[in-house]
Amino acid sequence: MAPLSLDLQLLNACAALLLLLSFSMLSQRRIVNLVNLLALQGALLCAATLLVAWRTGQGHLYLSAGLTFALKVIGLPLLLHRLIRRLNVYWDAEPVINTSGTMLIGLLVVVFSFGLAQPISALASTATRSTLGIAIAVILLSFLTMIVRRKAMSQVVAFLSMENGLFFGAMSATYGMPMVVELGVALDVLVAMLVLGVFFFQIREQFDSLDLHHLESLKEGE
Amino acid sequence: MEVLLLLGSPLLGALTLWLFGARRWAPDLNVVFSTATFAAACALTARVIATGPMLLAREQFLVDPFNVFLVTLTAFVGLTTSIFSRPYMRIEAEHGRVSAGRLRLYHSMYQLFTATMLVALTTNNLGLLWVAMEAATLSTVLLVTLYRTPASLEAGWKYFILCGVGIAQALFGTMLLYFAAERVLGAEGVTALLWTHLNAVKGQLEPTVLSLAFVFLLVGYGTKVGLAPLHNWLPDAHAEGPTPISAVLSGLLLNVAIYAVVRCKVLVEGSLRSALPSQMMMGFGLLSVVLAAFFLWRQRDIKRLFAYSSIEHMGIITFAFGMGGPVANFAALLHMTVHSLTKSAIFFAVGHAAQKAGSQLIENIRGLVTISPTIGWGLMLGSLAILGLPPFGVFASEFLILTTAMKQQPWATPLLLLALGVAFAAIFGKVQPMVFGETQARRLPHPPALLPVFVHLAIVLMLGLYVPPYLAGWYRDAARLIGGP
Amino acid sequence: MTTLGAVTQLLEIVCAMLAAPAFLGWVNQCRAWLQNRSAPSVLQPYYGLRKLFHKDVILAENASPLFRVAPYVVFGTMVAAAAIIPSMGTGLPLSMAADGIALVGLLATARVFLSLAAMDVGTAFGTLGARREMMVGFLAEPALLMVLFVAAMISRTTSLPLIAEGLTTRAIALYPSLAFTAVAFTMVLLAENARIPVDNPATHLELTMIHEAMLLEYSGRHLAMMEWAASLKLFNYACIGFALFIPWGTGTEAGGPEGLLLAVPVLVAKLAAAGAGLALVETLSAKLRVFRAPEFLATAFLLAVLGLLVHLLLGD
Amino acid sequence: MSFSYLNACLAMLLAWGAIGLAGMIRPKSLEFAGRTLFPLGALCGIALAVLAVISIATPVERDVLPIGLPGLPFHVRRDALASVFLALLGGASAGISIFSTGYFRKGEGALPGLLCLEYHVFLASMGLVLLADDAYAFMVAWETMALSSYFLVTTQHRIPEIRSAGFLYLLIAHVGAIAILLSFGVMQGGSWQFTFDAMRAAHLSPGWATVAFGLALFGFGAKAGLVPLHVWLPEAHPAAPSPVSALMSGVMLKTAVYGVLRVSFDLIGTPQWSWGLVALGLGLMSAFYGVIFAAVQTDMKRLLAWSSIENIGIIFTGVGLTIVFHGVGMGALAALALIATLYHCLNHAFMKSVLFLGTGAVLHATGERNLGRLGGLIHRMPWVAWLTLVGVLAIAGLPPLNGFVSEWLLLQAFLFAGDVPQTFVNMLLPVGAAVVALCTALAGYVMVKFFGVIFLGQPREATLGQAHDAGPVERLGLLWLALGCVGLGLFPVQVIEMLDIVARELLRLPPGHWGTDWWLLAPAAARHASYGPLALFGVTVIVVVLAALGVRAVYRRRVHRGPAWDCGFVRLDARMQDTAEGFGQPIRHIFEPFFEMQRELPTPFDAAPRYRVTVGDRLWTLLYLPLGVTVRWVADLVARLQQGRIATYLLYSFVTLITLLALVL
Repeated sequence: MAPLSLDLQLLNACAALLLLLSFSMLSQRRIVNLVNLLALQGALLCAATLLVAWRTGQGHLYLSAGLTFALKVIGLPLLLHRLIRRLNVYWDAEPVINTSGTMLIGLLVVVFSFGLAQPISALASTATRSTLGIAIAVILLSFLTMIVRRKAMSQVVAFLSMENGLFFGAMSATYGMPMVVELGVALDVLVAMLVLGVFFFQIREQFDSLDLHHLESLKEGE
Repeated sequence: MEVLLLLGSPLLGALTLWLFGARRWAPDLNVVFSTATFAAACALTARVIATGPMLLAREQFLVDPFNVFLVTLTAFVGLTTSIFSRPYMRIEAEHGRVSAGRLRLYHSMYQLFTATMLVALTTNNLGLLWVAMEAATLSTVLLVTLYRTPASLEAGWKYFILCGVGIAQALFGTMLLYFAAERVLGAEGVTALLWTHLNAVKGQLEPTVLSLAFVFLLVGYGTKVGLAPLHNWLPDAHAEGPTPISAVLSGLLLNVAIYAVVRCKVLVEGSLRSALPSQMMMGFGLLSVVLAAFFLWRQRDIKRLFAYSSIEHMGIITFAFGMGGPVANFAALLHMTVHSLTKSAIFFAVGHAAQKAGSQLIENIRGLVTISPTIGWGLMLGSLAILGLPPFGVFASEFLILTTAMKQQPWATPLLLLALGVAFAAIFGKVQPMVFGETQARRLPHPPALLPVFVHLAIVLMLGLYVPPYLAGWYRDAARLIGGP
Repeated sequence: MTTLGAVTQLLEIVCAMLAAPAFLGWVNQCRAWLQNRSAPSVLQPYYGLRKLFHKDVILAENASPLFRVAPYVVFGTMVAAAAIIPSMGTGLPLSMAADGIALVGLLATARVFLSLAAMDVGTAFGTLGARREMMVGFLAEPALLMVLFVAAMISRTTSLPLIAEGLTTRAIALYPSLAFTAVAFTMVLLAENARIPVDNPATHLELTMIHEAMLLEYSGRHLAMMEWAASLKLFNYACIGFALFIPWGTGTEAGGPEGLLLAVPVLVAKLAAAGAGLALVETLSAKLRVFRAPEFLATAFLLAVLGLLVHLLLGD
Repeated sequence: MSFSYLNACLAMLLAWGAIGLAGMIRPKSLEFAGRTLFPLGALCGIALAVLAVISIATPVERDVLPIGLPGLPFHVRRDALASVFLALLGGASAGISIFSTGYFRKGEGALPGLLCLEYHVFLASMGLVLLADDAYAFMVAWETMALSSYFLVTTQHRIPEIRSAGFLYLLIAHVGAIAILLSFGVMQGGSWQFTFDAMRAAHLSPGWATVAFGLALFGFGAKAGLVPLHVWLPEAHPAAPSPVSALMSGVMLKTAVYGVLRVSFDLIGTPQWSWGLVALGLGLMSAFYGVIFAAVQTDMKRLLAWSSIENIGIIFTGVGLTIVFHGVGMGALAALALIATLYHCLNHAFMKSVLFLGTGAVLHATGERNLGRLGGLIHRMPWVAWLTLVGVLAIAGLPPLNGFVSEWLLLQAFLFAGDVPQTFVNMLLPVGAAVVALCTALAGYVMVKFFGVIFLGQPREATLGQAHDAGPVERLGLLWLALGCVGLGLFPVQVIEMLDIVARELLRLPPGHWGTDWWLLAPAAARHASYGPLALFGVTVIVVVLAALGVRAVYRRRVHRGPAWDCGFVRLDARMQDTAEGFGQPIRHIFEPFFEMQRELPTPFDAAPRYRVTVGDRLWTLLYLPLGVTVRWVADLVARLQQGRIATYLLYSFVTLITLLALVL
């Protein structure tokens, strides 16, 4: 088969890097690094969006790329960094499952999500369809990250990377959602972050730590 | 026009109350805005009765039999709740549990929450639906943590994270839907997320994609419906927030979520032509009913108790929608209506009871009927209604659901029988000593204003014995719309 | 109803009332002979009744009207019972009004009133007697009923005269079921009439007595009525036995007046034999502990049911 | 609206409802609610009874009410079966309402107005149960009946026992109701086809028909207190105020019988004879179990409650017999059994009401319900005593009262069952007859204990001296019911000719002839069996009167009063009489395996010797406790799912997602 055009190669590279980042997030325990990784992810997402925009020449994608940049590369990471400094939570505790185990599970998840993406991308008309599997993988991996993390902060970072994965998926499957939706989603993400900010301080002033094991008192079973 | 008013009034209210929410007359303002909203809803209803379903604002908004009564219901319960919360929150403030600043937050968020729910109900755009659902979550998170107690913070956190993750799945599902739709409705995706258009072409949508999409949507919105095993946030959130919020969460938000699920189910079923979605919903429904019934057994906190009962009823509704068919759908819609009315009424009564006893623990609440007959009887009748005893409306829907289940899914009936029996024993066994029996507490000097409770119960009672023809008509049309085997 | 029927009816009632004490006397006489005692005259019971009638009545302070009514009710029911048992003739108009089941009901009524009266005064003995009487009763009654059922099934009717007629008119056949029930009936008869082995009419030893304990508070004419009723009960039971098992010789509608005349000596003969037999049984058997009485009666009940099953199995 | 008996009956029910609501106008006023409204209710009852009796012979009437669900308005229908039970409802409730007029006092739990509301709603809902002609109307009425009676039971809700009794009652009632609902679900004709007509039209496969019958038997059995679903009954009936107990035992239990008859003969239409055996077996079990437990009770209302279980057992025996005969196509016998059943329903309604009201009067006079502290009340309250005696003799099944008639009919039905095709059934039935006979005899025992210990003997407590007889109104109520017992006993032919119409209608049979004469009852033919209570009673009375007069005429000896003979033991006192426990001792001794007894026996050297024995229900520990334990166990297990760790919750949704995805792939 003919070699892929340059932009597509770049796009796939981005996708691959995204996946890599998710894995590193899965293993990373230093929260500051987590945030940086998130920012990087955002940047990659932005780049991918730009590529697609340039390739397909859809105006609104530029806009969404801009949004992504403003929000996920600049806005949120800065916010998070400030939070980290204010609340000085730098390290996450030992994850629930040890890193190698998590990695193994992550691998299985990736396989699964590729399999999942197969029928869909078979139908997709977009040039970027092959990356859909990666998008799903990113989503599920960040899901996994949320499960294994013990600090509120790192859970949030994982949550945001899940959002990234969603965006990437949307982009690669359908060149993004309708504008109104994109805007709405972006707004929601922003608000979510603000709410989170409030949250952290509330939690902090209650438990003077962001450790999740404080948040396990409401339960049924002993 | 009506829709504009309908959505505008709460948004405006949110804004105004954000500015003046701390004033002494803020609660009354809250009531005023809710009244306006309700009036708009009534006007809308009247219009629909007159002219039938309609599409507005370049098809972005849709009012059809399926959502019109839900809109009215939402506006109505929103109104009664605001009326109830007026004295309630005042007393809370007097007890020093909430500061003025938080009251401001409370009032404006309350209006915002109403707005988001109304948007979610009326929008024709599945993407917008998602946005509204997420917004509803965000606007209530801070309400759940209003008291800033450790428990409430924990509840809020779980609510935020679990629902956030869930809703993210829903977004992906929506995306897949869009993906499938785009291939049919053309690349220029203006109409591709409009439900009406999708419904028109649902036959041609790609089955495999839709089935995947449905899984994501079901898990996503199902988390907000509180289907087991995705329900874990629900009891915490409902129990720890201020009671008016518990009332609207249980009474309204769950309805909206299930509304979203059903909207999606219609499309998916149309494209799949297989029983898969129905079976999934029935499975989730049964699981929720049974698990909730057993969870009920061990509750010590009264609001948690009724939160679990909400899970149980959501399970019943989901199961009914899963069964499908004219009778089951009809029953499910009726059940949505009566459940939200009854459950909010119960929470009103519970709120006063707990406020009086100064505790939410069941063993601290005793002999209500002696302390204050209105609270006592309100709680007793409400619980009996929610337990499905006639002549209350809940019985009507459960009657239809059970008989239909016996005909269509007999295998499920033993489980339902078991669950309903256990739930009855659990709830009634806990409510009876709270209402009846001896108590040390002396009689309330002034009877609390529980008008909303009895208004709700009266309506539920009426629905058990007489359903207004146009309401029945909507139910029927909606049932036909939802379809099923 | 025919005049003959009316005549038979009256004749029977009168005879029963008059003959009952004599029968009791005869049983006692036989017993005395068997136990080598100098026997009282057959007429002894009559002397007893006469004496009692001539005595004043002493009522306990807290005896209620029920206590005073009871003797007459018991007596009345016994007479009514006698009126529907075909002792001499089967053409009894009254027997239309009450079949075998009703007869059992009548006897139960008598028992209930007797026990209530015994509880009325509220002495230890009275209640004790009442309790034991009811204990005996609740096992004896169904047993008797079952006995009747077998006979009823054989001749497809529950009316005693018709049963008797049925048996007489058919060719004589052996009914194994009847054998079972005959034994059961005898046991019931012993128990119901306060005879050894269940009760001992001759003693007032509180550990054992049942019937006498109930009568302790009675005196004068009330006691007389009770005693008389008791003898009537024995007589009735005997006649039930005859009707069910050896009805031959009783006058039927077909038989006409002469048959009725013939029936009298036959009945006397039967009674004599039965009395002797009864005395023999009583002499040979030992008194049971009261707690054993239920087992004794349960056996009777079982036998009766067994008879029923045997009948169903073998048919007639 | 043109007159029809149906509308008239509905009007009566409506009137009951209105009376109830009127009570809430002045809820605190006893004068208004108690003394004014209850007599009105009684009038409605009488009117209803009269209407029902007249309408029995009239053709079936239907109507549709403007309320209900959209596709399913309330259908109502009056046929002979409904009429008979309406007559029962009206007749019995009339007496009870009259009694209640004088009964309810100030400061007894709930407000008089509230009581009035609940009471009349209870009556009305029972009426609606009998008239309902679609599943929804039936269920609404059915559950309303349960609910209102629950509130009546918990009138004195301050007493924990009463609360738990009420809870148990409503729980079992509700579960039963769901079962009934499901059985309707099986019988329904299709979507929205919930009318009884649709069910009659629908054809069920034998398997489904059996399921429907099983569910119905479970549901109605739970309401009727059929063993082993009886546990609520001995708790709830004593807990309620006596008129309510009377209503529940006398009338409410019969609605369950009505339900079973309606479902098995009318809706399903073709009962299979094997079902009959089940009903028969359960019936006999209940009868026996009930009567032996009644014999050992020490609380007078509890005793009556257990005796209700016995009578329900006998009634269900009749039902089972009917089904068997009908199933094997022995029409005449089926009719006989059915009539015996219905007759016993009527009888029990009247006699049990008399007894419960009697205990109510005693309770008010003495404030005591423990048999061990009563006695000798016949002197203090002769009216109550003698009227209760009627009920006692009736329920003990003694001629010439009504209890005997139904027993007689039932035994006749058993007796002529000789030629059922199925041999082993053939062998089984006589044993059934034996059990019935035993139970009736035991009932006699129980009733002697009941009456003797309460009314006869010496008062066991000094306080009983102040006991006063019931007021005139209460006497009137008792009298009404007692007369009912006598009437039903003396005029069986007339009653049976009415019941025969039901049998004809329900079993689709040609009319049978039941009496050769207006006074002589002869079910099959006079040659087989006949019973003329009037004549029998007449003769007995004549003999008694003659004997009494004769004796008095001949021997005019005086009557002295003297102390009871003390056998030389001077200190003879009331405590030496048999207690209730003592009187029950033989039964405990004989049927020991059935009871769960804790005995507390003194040693010979006890300073203060103390004898106590408590009798427990074995089925409770064998069935219900394990059930509760299991549920709690499962609940604990389920609770483990919710450990409070958010990671776990996320894991749940993750796993759910993955599983479902894998499922659809």
